[in-house]
Amino acid sequence: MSSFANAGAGAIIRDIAAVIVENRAYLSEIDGKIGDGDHGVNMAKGFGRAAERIGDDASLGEAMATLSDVLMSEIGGSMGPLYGMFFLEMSETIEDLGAIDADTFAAMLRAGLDGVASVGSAKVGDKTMMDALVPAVAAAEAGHPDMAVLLRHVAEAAEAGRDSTEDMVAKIGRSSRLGERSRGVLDAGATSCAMILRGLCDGAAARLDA
Amino acid sequence: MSSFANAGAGAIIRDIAAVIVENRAYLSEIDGKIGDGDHGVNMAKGFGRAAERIGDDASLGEAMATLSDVLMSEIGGSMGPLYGMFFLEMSETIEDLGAIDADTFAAMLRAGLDGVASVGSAKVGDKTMMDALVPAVAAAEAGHPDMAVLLRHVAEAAEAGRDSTEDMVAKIGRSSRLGERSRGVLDAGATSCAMILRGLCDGAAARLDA
Amino acid sequence: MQRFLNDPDDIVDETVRGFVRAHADRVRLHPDNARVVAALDAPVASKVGIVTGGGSGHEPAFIGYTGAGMVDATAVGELFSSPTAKSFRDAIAAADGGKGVVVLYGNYAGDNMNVKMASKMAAKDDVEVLTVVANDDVSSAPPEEREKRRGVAGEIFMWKIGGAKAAQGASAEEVRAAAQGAIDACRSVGVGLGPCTLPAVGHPNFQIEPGKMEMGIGHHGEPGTSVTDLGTADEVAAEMARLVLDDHDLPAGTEVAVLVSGLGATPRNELYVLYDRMARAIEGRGLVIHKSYVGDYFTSLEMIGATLTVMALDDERKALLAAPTDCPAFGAA
Amino acid sequence: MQRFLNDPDDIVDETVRGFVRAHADRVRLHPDNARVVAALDAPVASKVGIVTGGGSGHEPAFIGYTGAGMVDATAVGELFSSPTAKSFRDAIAAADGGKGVVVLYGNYAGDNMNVKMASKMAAKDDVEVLTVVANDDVSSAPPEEREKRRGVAGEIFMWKIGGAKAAQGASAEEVRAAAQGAIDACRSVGVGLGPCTLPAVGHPNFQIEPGKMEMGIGHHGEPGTSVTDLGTADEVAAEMARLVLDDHDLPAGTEVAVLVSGLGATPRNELYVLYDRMARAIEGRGLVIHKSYVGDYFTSLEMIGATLTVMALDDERKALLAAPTDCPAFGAA
Ligand SMILES: Nc1ncnc2c1ncn2[C@@H]1O[C@H](COP(=O)(O)OP(=O)(O)O)[C@@H](O)[C@H]1O
Ligand SMILES: Nc1ncnc2c1ncn2[C@@H]1O[C@H](COP(=O)(O)OP(=O)(O)O)[C@@H](O)[C@H]1O
Ligand SMILES: [Mg+2]
Ligand SMILES: [Mg+2]
Ligand SMILES: [Mg+2]
Ligand SMILES: [Mg+2]
Repeated sequence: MSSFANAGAGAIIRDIAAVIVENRAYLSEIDGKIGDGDHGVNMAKGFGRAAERIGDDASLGEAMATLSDVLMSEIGGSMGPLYGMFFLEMSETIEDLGAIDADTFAAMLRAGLDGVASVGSAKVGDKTMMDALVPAVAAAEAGHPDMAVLLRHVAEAAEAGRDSTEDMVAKIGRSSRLGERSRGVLDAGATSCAMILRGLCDGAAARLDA
Repeated sequence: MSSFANAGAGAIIRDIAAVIVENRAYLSEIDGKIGDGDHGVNMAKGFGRAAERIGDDASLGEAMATLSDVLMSEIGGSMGPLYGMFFLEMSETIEDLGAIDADTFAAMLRAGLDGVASVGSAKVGDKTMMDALVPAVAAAEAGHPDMAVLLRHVAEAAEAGRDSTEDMVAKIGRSSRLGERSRGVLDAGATSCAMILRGLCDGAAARLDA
Repeated sequence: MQRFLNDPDDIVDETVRGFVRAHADRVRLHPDNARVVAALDAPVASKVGIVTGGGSGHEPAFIGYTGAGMVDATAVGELFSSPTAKSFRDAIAAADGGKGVVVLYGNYAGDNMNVKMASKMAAKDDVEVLTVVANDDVSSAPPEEREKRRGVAGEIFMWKIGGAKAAQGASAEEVRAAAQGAIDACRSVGVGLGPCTLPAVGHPNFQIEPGKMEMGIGHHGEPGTSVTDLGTADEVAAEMARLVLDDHDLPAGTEVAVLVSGLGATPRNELYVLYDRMARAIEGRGLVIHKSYVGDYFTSLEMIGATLTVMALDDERKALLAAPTDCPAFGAA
Repeated sequence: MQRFLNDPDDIVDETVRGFVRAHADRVRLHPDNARVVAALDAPVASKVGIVTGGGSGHEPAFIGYTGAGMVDATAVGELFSSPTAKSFRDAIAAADGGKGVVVLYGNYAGDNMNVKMASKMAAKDDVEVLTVVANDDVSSAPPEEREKRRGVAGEIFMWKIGGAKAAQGASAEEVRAAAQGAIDACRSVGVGLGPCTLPAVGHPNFQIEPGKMEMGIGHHGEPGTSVTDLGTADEVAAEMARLVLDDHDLPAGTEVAVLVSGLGATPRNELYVLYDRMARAIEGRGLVIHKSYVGDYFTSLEMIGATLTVMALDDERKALLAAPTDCPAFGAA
């Protein structure tokens, strides 16, 4: 069964951070349409800061722990707890592992999802990051003999989930009381979540040992 | 010596008020360039209100008293005292007269000028209403055998005085500390003053008995 | 952007620094957390601690209400973004005089999560934490879903009542109940005429066309219930009063406190013009205005607009409202 | 115009009406003059009466400072336009407790003329009237022509000091001297980033290009001393402090009171950002900040901008500043 080494894979988080920072304006813009327009600002601040503190030889688990810590203790907002718990639970799942295979990857994502669910209580269809995360976890748990294919499935499921939010009416968070007016726009959190999962999957795929 | 009847000439003040109200935006605009942009607003409010209270058969003296009262007790600002005193002193000069001849007209304007000077202390060249008023009074006092011509001289002197403010540097009031930056714009008070004197002279001329 | 800014990322830290410097006679910065402001005398031994917190950009809320007789410690978030759980926890610790702490905050997803996490942390520190979540904004959900409503300027009354109750020596549960009663007695509505700009974003968060207004707008520009032609001040005021009073449905003769707050860029005289009409509408329903507050009490950066809050009073709330306070935004100058 | 307006001609009357309605626990309208607001307890027998007045559009100035320990009666003018002599006279009569009245007002042509005329009228009514003319704005004339300078937010300190002195039972001359001393000890400067609009005019009074600022701007948009690129908040704050302190030239060790006021549309948090830098500049000159005020204390409709006022203190002024006050804009809420 193929896998990738935990050690040194912290760079994946730095790459994800770069994508988030690049998309700062875009994420704020989406949030501005039906929320308060700060999603990109806060995400970029948190991920950007964390990236600076992730050393070249950090493991993925360590990098996730660093990111979680910055999000929870310096960023706050909704993303502090939600992504904070997401990365905290993931990092705890893999912290002692040398390599991450498909099963561990799925277990890691599942733990992350449970972490998010433990602070937020959004469900699929509420037009939140859950709409990207839940199908991604399902894809990971569905499994595939080829881990590279599996990783592609996970990222694609997240992106399809993100796209599905466009036609949703928000049921939770700031935009929930907009009713029909919240339809027609992507959800900001689902968009950032799909970026994160795409980065995680691409980064893992590039590091697969077989 | 020709003259015009005091009785019924209150309509002149109503006509002046109409001109001021018509020029509300223009006067504010000039004031806005080097002052605080309210000259037309306050003038139109005061003159407009006074016009409503001037009856068809009011004498010029009565109408001036009414206008003065509105300006002083309801309008305030700089114009309340300045034009308030102007019209108060003029009305007191003519209140007991049946007709107003060239000498009385000159005496009336002189009293008005003294009234303004008693509250403000501007001099010719300071870029204020004085630049229109002082030459107008001088023209009136210079006299002319034909009162119609005299009246034209007075109005023209006021307008020439008004125009002279364009190239002046303000020495008093809000705009005085602009220095050179106050040059190149007409003074708002001189502009309204020339309108008033033009209205007074044209109104008197139209009523001359001979 | 015609704004006074250094690096937009530093605005919150600079705001807090300037605030504690300006009001050093009443507040101080937490020694280990630059996002927590505490009353000078906090924690007061044997007094229930009052904590609040929320995103920045609403100044004088939230920090301005820190001070004697009101809030003991306030957690400060990024612009329009909840403080961290850690800051709430540090604020709770700073407010704890050994008699428990009541956290009085507004109903936003981030604040709910962070306060919840902070409460768990505080429980480990052996501090008893009770919470009250403000949900006074009538436009943000129908009456039967009051738990979904946002907290807005009614929070000020909640802090005042809760803070005064704590100052009287009440128990944590009594303080919680008084603050809960206060917010339950509050209804608010906001109207927006112009947007605001997060400096780091650099352009307005949302648009309001010239000549239009957005009724029911949120404190962060959350879309309102309707966008209509901007009416006269009297029409807007009457509609705001109607929305609040219809939802409130108070019996005639009820005494009320009224708070009209500008959202940041509304000239103060216009707030009085609105108030004049609102007061007539309130009295027109047979209510009795006991006390009014008009000013910039809870803003949204430079948004143009205003909010109206009406709190029903009883004898206890009247007494607590009148109790002495000394915080920078409220009370002795 | 995104403003709360009925008929623009009525805005002042509506403002005053809303104001006295909202603060009926502290102020009342003059029975015969809807442009005079008096403290509830005015005239206080055997206390020197304090009167002020000025154009509207600066709320909470001037009316907001009417109340116990501060101003007894305030004359209200049209927007940006002096009150009438009659209103000043009525305010003087309303404030007169038999011990004389001191009129504390700002140095503007209209106010000078109207106060002068009102003083003459009051003399006929046998009321002793003394006056102090505020001229704290350093940008409006060089130091050697201080008598030409405008009065701006330093007036608030003048009212506070004069009002507290009167409340102590001082004579009219003593009150005048204390108020004169206060304004002599004040220096102010303003900066504008965006214009304001008189509703009856309907378009901005003046323009400030995006990316520019006008240093030394007046409270009615009177042009400043320079139009330059808008700097960072730190740069603007440092320059404002420099202008005030260079003009003030106080010996190191002097204690000062500092007031930073928004001009109407500046987010409150930015005032604290400015304050933070100004305070460092003030302390950098060896001065000691005794007390600070940050907020919208003296505005210019919805102008974007801020003013800085520094008042030098001595023991008497410190005590008078700390004396109790209860007016809507200052003191107990
Ligand atoms: N309870 C929740 N569970 C999961 N995601 C949520 C929840 N509440 C909000 N979100 C996500 O948060 C996003 C907004 O994040 P952000 O703008 O950073 O925070 P805020 O709404 O506090 O300004 C939404 O787009 C949504 O995806
Ligand atoms: N002392 C004075 N004597 C004569 N005219 C004056 C004096 N001060 C100001 N003015 C006139 O007042 C005009 C401005 O009037 P207005 O805008 O109505 O008042 P304010 O300056 O109070 O806003 C100026 O244009 C000038 O002509
Ligand atoms: Mg957001
Ligand atoms: Mg003017
Ligand atoms: Mg937010
Ligand atoms: Mg004016």
